Amino acid sequence: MKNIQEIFDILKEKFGDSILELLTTLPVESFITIAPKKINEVCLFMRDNEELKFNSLMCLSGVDDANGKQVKDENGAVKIEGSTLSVYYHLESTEFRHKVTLKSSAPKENPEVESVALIWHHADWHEREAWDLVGIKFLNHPDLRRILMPYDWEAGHPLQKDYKNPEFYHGMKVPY
Amino acid sequence: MTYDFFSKLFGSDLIAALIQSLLPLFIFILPYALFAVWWERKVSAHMQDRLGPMRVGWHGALQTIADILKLFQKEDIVASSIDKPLFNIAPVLMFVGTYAAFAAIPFSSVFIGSNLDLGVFFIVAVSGFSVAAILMAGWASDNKYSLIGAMRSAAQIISYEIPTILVIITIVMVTGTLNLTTLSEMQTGHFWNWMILGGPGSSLSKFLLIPSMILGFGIIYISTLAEVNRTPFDIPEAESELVAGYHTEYSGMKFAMFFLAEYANMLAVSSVVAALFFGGYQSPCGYLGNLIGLKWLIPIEQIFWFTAKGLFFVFVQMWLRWTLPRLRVDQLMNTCWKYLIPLAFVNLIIIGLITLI
Amino acid sequence: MALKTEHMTLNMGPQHPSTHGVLRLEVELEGEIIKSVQPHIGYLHRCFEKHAEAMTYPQVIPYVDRMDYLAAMYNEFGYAVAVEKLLGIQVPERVEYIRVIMGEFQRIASHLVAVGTYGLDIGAFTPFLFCFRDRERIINLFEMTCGARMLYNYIWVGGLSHDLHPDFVRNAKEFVSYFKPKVKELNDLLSYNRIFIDRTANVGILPLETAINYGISGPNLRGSGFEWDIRKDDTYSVYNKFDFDIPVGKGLQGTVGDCWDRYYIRIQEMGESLKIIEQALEQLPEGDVTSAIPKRIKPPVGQVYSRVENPKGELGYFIISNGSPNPFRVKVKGPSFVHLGIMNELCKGHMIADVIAILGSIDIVLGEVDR
Amino acid sequence: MIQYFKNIYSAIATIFIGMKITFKHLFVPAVTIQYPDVKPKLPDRERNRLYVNFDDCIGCDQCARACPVECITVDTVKGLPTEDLGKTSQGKKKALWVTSFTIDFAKCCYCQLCVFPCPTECIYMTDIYEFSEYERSNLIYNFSILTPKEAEEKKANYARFEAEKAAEKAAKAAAATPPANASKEQ
Repeated sequence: MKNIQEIFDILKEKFGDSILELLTTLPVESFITIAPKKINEVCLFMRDNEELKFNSLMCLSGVDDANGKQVKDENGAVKIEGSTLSVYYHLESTEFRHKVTLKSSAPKENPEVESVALIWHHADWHEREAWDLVGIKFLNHPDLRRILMPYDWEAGHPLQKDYKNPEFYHGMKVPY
Repeated sequence: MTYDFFSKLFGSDLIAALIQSLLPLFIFILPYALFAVWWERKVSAHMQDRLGPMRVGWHGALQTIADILKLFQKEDIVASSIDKPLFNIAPVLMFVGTYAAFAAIPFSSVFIGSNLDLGVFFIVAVSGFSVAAILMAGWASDNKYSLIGAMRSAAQIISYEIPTILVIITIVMVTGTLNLTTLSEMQTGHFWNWMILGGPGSSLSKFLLIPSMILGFGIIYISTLAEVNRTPFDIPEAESELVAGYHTEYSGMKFAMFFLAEYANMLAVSSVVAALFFGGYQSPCGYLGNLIGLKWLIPIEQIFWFTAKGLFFVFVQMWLRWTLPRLRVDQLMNTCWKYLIPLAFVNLIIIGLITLI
Repeated sequence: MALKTEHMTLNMGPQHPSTHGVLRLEVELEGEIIKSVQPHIGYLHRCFEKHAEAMTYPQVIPYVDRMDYLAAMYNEFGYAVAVEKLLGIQVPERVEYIRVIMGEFQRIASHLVAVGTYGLDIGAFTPFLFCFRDRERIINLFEMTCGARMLYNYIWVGGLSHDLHPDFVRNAKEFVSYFKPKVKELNDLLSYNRIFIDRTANVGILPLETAINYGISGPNLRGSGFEWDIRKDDTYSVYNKFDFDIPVGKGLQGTVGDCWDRYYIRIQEMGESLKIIEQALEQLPEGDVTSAIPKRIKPPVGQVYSRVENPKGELGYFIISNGSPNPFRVKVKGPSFVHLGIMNELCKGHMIADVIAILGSIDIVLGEVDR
Repeated sequence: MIQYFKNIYSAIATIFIGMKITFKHLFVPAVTIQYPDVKPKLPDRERNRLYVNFDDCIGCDQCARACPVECITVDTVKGLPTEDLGKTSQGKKKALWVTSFTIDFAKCCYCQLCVFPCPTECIYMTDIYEFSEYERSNLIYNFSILTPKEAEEKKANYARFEAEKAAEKAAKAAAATPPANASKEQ
């Protein structure tokens, strides 16, 4: 059983700059922020390390942070620019019974995060969902397709905060 | 006998033959199918703490007629990519196979469609029609589920014919006849003369035969169950896997034909089993007609007993259906080739030895 | 001369009798043997997560009901636990007890559907209706308590919408004594039936390592022989006050982690749930169930991942709050969604009929898969 | 070889156990009822079609705000001070004309969230569950007792009243302050 500070120290020692920060000021849950291009290495280490053994990924969630500034384009539609898309990883070790939350953010213009689908197969569908709904591109994912929305949905990723419903989909009216 | 009556009445063999051949359909198979469908629904409902159909007629007794009327009105949906001739012939052929089997089944000592000397053999042969029909239906439907169902069904029916025939052979060895009327007549008197209890007489071999006959009955009952595609052997139409198997694409009256054939088939095999092992149309405890001296009552009683036995086995089929899960296709083959056929062979040898005594 | 063969692609669904909803399985077949299974989901997608962002915290609860509609009570339970964690409030003891009672009744109801429909998938119709007959009684209990039969909106953040009906405790006890013999009957009719065992034992074997790697949880994980139950291992509400066992798969009829094990875990869990209900009914404290409901739910900035042991597995809610009355992001980790992902792994090399057996044994609800 | 006969035995034995159970159930009375002829007894907390006791409605819009699917729409217009709008059964004085109060039961999810916030307890769920319709538009129930014409009239009344008040205010303001400022206010 290790707390998040100890886990952070282990990771910091191993990976140095890729481990960005530990945020403990929020109520309830603290998390470690990790560089998006290094997340797969960190996760593989966390799974296989004898002291950590995070063999189970509880949940993987994509979030649109919407932390940029709102810009109105020429049609009057609100766009959020300069914000980030984040992925939250909730890990657990069924052996040591400790849990940890990781976060990895990428700019919205180019949201590329390394995939962990080959480390925990569980992440496969969750990453597809994050791609589908939030629009995070997972590099080296074995099969990154839409999952909940239709395969040919062209109107973007619905869980982004500035998403607009299209008027029509294959000639069918979308808003009922 | 009825044939003679009609040929005298109309003076034409052709008309007599036609009437003779249509009689079982109208006085027996159709009413029976109507009854059986309702009965199955009632049996299943009560086994499951339900009521079943209750609205049309007494306890929903006319429900099947209402259903048939509905099926008549239904649009005959025909997909564009099917093989039309085969698609249309299949339900008819299916029904023909079943219906032809009734020709050789003795409903009573005087009423039998055709008293063939090769009765049992004939029934086994014509019931093979249904394989062709199912294959046709499955292939012509141009539906993957139908095709898989048809392939399964063909394999199943052909495999299960072997134990059926092996058991029939044991009966033939004991009795020396393939004629179902003769077979039934042999088992006259009381129920201890039935084949399941070793057949007529009171020799030592009769008692030795009893266990083998019970085993033989078990085997033939199971394999006929498989031949008519009833649970636990209903994998050709396994609704949870193959939607409806070979009749997925059929609707309206064509579907009704398959449906009718299924129920008629159930009775046909039950009747054969009853005729082989349970004295056919013979009463288990003597005839009322003999007792009060009314000879014409006996055939009517015989029809009653025959129907009762047939329906009892149909009931058991329903009972099994609403109790058991379904086998998988490889397990089905295992059951046949690893269990039923070896046992049937052993049974055949034992009975052969006993008859030598 | 080598024969040229071609694999057949069979689409099971979206309309198919045993896909438990609108699921499409693209099955690649070689004869009857399966080469691969590709699930296609999303036919029932109702944008739950998008909806939740536009609603206040209490308004999300009716939507939460509609995810796993066979275990709606437990979805609310999980949601309430998560938001309470975020708010940092304690709920009265009576509320916790009633939640546990309702949750365990819901577990029995959900397992009854799972077991019954599993029988139906295998081809046994009668156990299905027996299960629904018994489930009906549980639903009547719920209806008596909150007026709805399926989508309850009963467990609220900080409390409950109604107190128990005065007759509830008596009826619940009646149900417990009624239900115990029914489990035995179900076992005799289905679980130990030779055909059923043949169909399910040694089929769809899920090794423990694979199960954990795929994030499998709940009865499916326990079926693989791992004693893991969030009610005990990461306890919430008042579950630590009850004495109950965690059934694990032992491979009684075949290999550990086969379909029969997963099925039988559910049967055993119903018995354990009855134990919990009996204890909770005995210890039920008095109190006011609505006193702790906050007037305005406005959690502080923060996030929480909270999970409960839903009848189907680990139901996790990841809620981010930005301090407004609407959640900033609600992500649901539904057990069904996760479990469906393992279909391909389990089905390879089996036959068509086994796809149905495996799909039934992992017990999914499409409402939760597609959200 | 022993396994072979064990298999046969277990198959036959379990089949007979199952058949025994189903046979017993042939004689168990049915648990189902003949629905339209026999109706189930519903518990007193039954949650079905909503009903609005319109006499008590004060038009506070709380139910519409609580609704998660936005199936309730309440339109109100303020009453004139001279008008008597009546009282609720609890003695609260009404201040608003509810010009329309519609519930779209095609959207309603029967969650009861609208019932709790109501200050006068005038919206509640009944046990009527048979109200299917052939037309979707028939499922939109209007509970307001004002006819459209009356509603228009009330709206017009209030608009006129507002206008008069504004004019009065403007006149007052014009009278009290120097003209230069008055023009600015307008």
